[in-house]
Amino acid sequence: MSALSRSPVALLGLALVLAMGLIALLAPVLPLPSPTATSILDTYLPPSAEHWFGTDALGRDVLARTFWGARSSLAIGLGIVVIGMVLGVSLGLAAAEAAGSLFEELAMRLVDIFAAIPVLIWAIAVVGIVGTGATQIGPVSLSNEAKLVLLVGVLFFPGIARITYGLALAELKQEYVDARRLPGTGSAAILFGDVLPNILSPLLVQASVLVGIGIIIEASLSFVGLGVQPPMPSWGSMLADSKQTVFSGEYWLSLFPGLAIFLSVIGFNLLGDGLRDLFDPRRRTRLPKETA
Amino acid sequence: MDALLQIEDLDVRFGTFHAVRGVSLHLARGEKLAIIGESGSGKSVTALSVMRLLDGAARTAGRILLQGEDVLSLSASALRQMRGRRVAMVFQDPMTSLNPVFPVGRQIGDVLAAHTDLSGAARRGRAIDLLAQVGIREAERCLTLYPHELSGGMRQRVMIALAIACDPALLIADEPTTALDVTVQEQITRLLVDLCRARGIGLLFISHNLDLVGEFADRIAVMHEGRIVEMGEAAQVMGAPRAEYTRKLLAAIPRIGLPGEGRIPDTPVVLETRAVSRAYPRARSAVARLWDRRQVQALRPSDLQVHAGQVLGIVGESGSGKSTLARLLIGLDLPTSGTVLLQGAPLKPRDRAGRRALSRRIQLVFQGSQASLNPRKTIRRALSEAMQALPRAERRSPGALMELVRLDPALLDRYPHQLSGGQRQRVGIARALATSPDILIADEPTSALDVSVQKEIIELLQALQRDLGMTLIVISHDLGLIGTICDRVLVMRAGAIVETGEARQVLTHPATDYTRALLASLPKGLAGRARFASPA
Amino acid sequence: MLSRRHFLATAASLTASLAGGFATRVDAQGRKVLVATIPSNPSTLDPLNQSNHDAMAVSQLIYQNLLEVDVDGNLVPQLAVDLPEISEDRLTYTFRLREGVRFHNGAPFTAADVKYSYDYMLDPANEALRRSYWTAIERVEVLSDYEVRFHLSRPYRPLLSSMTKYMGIFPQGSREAAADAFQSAPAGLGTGPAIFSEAQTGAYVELLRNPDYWGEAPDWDVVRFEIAGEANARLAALMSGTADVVGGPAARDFLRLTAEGGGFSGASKPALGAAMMLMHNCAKAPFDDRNFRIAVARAFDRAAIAERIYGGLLEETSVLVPTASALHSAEADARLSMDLEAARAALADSAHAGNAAFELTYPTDAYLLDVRDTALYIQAALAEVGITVTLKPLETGQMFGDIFGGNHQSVLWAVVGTTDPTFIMNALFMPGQSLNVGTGFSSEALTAAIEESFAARDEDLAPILARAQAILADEAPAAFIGTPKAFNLWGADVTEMPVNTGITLRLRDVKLAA
Amino acid sequence: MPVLTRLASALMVLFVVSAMIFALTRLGGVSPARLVLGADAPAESLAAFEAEHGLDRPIAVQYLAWLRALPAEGFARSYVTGQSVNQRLAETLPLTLELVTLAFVLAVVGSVALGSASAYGENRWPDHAVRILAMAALSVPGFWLGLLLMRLVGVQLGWLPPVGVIPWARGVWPHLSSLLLPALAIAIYYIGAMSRLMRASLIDVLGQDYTRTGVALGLPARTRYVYTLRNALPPFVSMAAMSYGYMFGWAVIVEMVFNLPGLANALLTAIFQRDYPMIQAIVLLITLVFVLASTAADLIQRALNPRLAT
Repeated sequence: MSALSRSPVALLGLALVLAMGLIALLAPVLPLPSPTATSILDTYLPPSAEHWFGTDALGRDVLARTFWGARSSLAIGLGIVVIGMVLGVSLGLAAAEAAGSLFEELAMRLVDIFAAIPVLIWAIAVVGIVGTGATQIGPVSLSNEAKLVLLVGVLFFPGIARITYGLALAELKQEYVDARRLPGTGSAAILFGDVLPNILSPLLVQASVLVGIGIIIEASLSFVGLGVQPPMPSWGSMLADSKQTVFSGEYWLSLFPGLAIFLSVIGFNLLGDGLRDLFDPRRRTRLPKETA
Repeated sequence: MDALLQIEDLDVRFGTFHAVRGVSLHLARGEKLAIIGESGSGKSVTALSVMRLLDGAARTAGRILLQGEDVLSLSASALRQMRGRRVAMVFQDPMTSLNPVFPVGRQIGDVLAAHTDLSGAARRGRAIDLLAQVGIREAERCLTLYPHELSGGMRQRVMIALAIACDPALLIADEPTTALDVTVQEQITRLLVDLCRARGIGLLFISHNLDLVGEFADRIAVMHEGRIVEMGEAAQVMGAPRAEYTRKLLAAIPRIGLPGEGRIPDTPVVLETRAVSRAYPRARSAVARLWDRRQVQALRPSDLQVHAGQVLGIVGESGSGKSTLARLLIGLDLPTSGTVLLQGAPLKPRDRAGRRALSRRIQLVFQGSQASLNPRKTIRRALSEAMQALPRAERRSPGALMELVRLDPALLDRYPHQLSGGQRQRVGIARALATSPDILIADEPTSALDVSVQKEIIELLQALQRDLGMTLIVISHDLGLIGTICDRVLVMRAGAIVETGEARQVLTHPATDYTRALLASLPKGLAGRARFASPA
Repeated sequence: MLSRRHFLATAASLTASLAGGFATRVDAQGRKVLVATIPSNPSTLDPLNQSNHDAMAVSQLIYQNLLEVDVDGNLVPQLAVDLPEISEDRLTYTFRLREGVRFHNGAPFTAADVKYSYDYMLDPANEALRRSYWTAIERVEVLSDYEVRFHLSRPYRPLLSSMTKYMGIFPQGSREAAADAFQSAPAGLGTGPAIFSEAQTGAYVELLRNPDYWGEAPDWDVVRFEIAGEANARLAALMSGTADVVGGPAARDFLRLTAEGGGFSGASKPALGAAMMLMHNCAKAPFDDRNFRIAVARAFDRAAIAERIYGGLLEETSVLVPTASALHSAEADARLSMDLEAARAALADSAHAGNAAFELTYPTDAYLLDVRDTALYIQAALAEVGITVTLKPLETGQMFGDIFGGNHQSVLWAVVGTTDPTFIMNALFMPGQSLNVGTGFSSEALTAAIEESFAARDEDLAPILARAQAILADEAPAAFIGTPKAFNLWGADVTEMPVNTGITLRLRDVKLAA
Repeated sequence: MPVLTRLASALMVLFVVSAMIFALTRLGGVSPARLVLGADAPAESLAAFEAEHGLDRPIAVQYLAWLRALPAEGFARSYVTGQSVNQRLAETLPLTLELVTLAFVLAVVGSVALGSASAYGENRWPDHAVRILAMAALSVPGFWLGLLLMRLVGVQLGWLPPVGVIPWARGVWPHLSSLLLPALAIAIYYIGAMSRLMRASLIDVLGQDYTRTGVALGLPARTRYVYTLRNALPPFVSMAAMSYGYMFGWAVIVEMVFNLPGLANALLTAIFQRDYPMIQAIVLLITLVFVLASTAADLIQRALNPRLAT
């Protein structure tokens, strides 16, 4: 954390991310009106002291919906990346450790296959086919949001697996890994105890950027009605709601959720950028360059 | 004075780091000046400032006169005219210095196009000439090759061809042979010296190797911490050094002594290999191996014996299979055929118990670069992890291990990057000693270290071997090092053992041409000057 | 060098002149083009199978019927010369047909074509979507080339009003000759003012003026229906001048643009025979429970929907018959007015008190009206009384699939019928009628009332319908919300556009600026 | 050989994707027979329909039959509209290809220009400006920007047609201009992402030893730019090609917003119509484009990198 203070970019990113996270966490505690309660007589009120962000077509408080929307939007963005990281890191590490084996080959071909599936199209198609309602898989009932997280998370894993694999492969060639193997330390202990901590920084950079993409994917799917389902607000579905005001001037309906997406995605991107600058050793030892 | 290059009071700072402090030197037309120094001494920065190749972050003061013109005040276009035309440079790593995506011919052609009016065909002809001059036999074919298709020595020859393409008056060579094998190192040095002599080019040669420059340099400047501590005729600097630092450097050079006047006692064999070989499949992926069954023979069937309590040196150039052999001996890798016997019993490194038992018998000391210690773990942690193979009762305190390698136990809670190279290597040795092994294998234990530190590490290893009565196997490309400390020597080439015997015997009366060539190409300091007296 | 200001000015005028080139008023061949954007793609252009009034706007320019409804809602002749002669027992209807009318393929229009078309539609094998509305017809008799008589098996008052929209006369033998053409490329098959030219699914349908049209020639040479599912896209097309007429504009946009002026005009008119409702599937839980239906019907505020969401372009009613109609029963209506207490009580009495939840389907593309906001409002309103609503937006065609398959629980949509006051009631609640599978509801009393109405004269209708409305209030088989008005919105190039009470765009009579 | 293995794995991808999508369409939701026959179709006719289309057979058998028919007959008929899926694809694919290609061109040209300006002005104002722009471009949802552009440029300023597509027949510029706003809405993210990559890649190459060699040899600036760009290109090419595939995904939303009757819009319609054969065909087609793009990227990479070429 102290390293972060050296990068104003990362700090700004972190501040934005934390602010958004705080909003998401505190939404239920803050003295906000219910995000789903309609007040049909108070539709399309512009921002005022009573409704800071105005109200929407059904008289719902846009501030409350933006804050509550942070919960679904961020949770989905983070959820996607968590799934992708867990799968990608495990497979990437295992494949690197098994370099040269049939397992490595199979694992990396699997990665190739999943990497060749266009995320958004696939997500749209699958949600479209299985429907936006809850899907029953055996004893588990998956909400549409959970389906989305699983689906997009699975499609995020190949990228993470490839990065992990490449980094781990290089790391496993380091002498200290051999030194660990000498006293008979097991593969898992080496992979998770030595290799992973050393390659975590670039992975975190990647994860941070992916969260941003995840948020945009959520927004896109919700925008076409295949994401977060009403009445639960999400930034994407709020933008979808605001479509009907594009030409009529109730700017607050699209401004606030749009800004929320923008700020949180830029937050994660800045955080990723800042972390990259901090972690990238090439940034520290600069090669001589032309002065002219 | 007919000064080609005159540096006056050069001062270079990078932020708070004062890299070069008031360096003054001059170089006459056709003269060969060598700058010697360890890493961080400021020698490369000095060289780069002559070409004004330093990063924008560098703040430079002083004067650099090239043929009377102040380089530091040249305009951008004048600077471009100067570079490559009047002064050129050969860099350390020929692999990274050549543009990887264009064939050699195009790269030479572009340099010629930049500084001459030659037509395309004329440029091509000149490029073939140049390649022939730097000793490339199939010059015409070489034009179409990419850098990665050339060997290290060939690449450096191409780099030299690029540098001399437009007949510069001054050639700066920044550690031009450091990345090369000894035998190639000699050829490249000779090529540079001969070319400069033949064309009257002034040569500024940057190196860390005193013995190497002692063979050909007219004058030598010794740099230390940004200053020139001594400068003079080669014979004087090498023969009668005035500066304390120069003396220290000279003393640190490992020279083949004639170890052990008496006979080496016959002790029992503790470790041996029987027809051990190692081959790797050419195809990397498991699927490709289904049809591509070709193999790369990293180690041909080899027999070797290691005698208890003795020091065995394994010497060879890169790709000779010496590291493969080391990994087989310690069980990090399994042989394709043959067996490794530890006191007559085959090595069982696969299961955890076998691995643990083995680690109490044999240990490995790594190169000692940054990578030999996990950067995220403290020294204490690294040492205690190494003792995992031991029952709890037998584990030693990390502090005791530190004292064994003469390190301050206060360093235990530091991270590897907070240690110097020499300290890190001591930690590496301590880690290997943690399980009190009978046999210690040191794989290139000094190659990542500065000359002055190398000596300390070698002495430490020698002392430990003697005091603890260990068997020591030292693997190195450096014949000097092997010759200094080993009882027996094993010479490897292209995956095979070509010669083996008592050190004195092998180093004084080599039985094979290869060993002879290796010995011959060792830089010999002033003693080698005769070789460079006239063109080969 | 250009100054910045100069550059910007040049760029602006350049792009503006280029943008002028986008306007569609007159095309390269000098033809007057009328562009209308409609919300959904006609899934078929077959006049017998029109499930969607957007498609009807297209097919009614191609095909014609014996009768039509004028802009004021009166029955007037179309391919007939005058209104039919009806026998005393109201079982035979005799039409005199217009002479000199030709189909687009050049064949003359005669009574044989009328008989052919009706016979084809009545044959169950041909699976005409609305065959059930016509089952009263026993046979069609050709009296002469220009005289045709319909024989009915029972008195059926809605017959004539149905003839205005759910049928189309096509030439004898055309079904056998060009079975597929009716679906997507009906060239040469109608008698109407426009001839099918070309179409691309999901993109557009283009029709050309029929040069041999028997009636008053339309003011345009080409009519292009651009399909735009997004209300925004339709509006943007209108506002940028690429479209002249917008079908199904959002109520707010309609009100705003007509109020602001700015070259846009529009008009609205009470629609006859239309209803917006939650159409429950009473054959399935939870709507098999009357109390549950009552709870739903009383849990939301119809006036709020009518005023706040539709800005008055919807007239509230909870009993199907429009408030404005003389046949409206205010007493029945009051029994389903919003009352949260009553709704909670009804819910508590229902079998689904513990887990009150259902799936509400609604069309994603604005079909007649954009119902999305209403759906969201109802979701929130029902949540107040403890009923969880899951929204299920579907494309209109798909929504019909659900309805006709009986797969839905409840559908929020607007249904449009004919000018006959019992038409929708019949379609929804009469066993065997097209939408009955969608409501899954019928009662002997209601069936009796409807059948009685078929035989009744107009002046005797009021007490019968009062009875029917009482049943609707009592059983609440559908939660009626209101009667939508017909409203059209058009741009400056349109000088005259009559609003059709039947809700479809009536482009035949549109007049364009010179 | 690498080319062959690459193509083999591309085929593998298509096989797996088609199998997955096939399974999904068959496992979930309503029977296609019900969707087609709808209304009050009796059980016998449902069964007859299923028998006719082979829907009563095991999924694997259906899949193989579908696969076998693919090369000869292409895709089947849509259950919903009864229209030939082939014909529908032929109608809609060209527009989407145009749109995505236009977006791609915008993204490549924009990002090479911006990335180069940024890298060569590292840590000076052009760099800061480009980095801020690129970061903003990465963070704004394209469809939202599309709506704003539609309102501002299309309706308020009237510079470009806000919605719909103007056919080629009415001129090249009117046609392209009608695709410009949606293309920009798609491209904006990639202009951000690719210019960042271009910058990073150029800066990396600028820091390499061989770049210093070029300077040390006094090569002119233009030659050095060629050297640098050529070395910086491989990662950029790879990202650009992948982006081409990804852009089809964003096209779904952008085509909807701008009312373009393209392939992506057809997918959305097909989804809301549960038109399984259509969904299947479109997803497969887009995956095909995606796989082709990444295969092309791989091959170009090989061509660009002499170390991989041999």
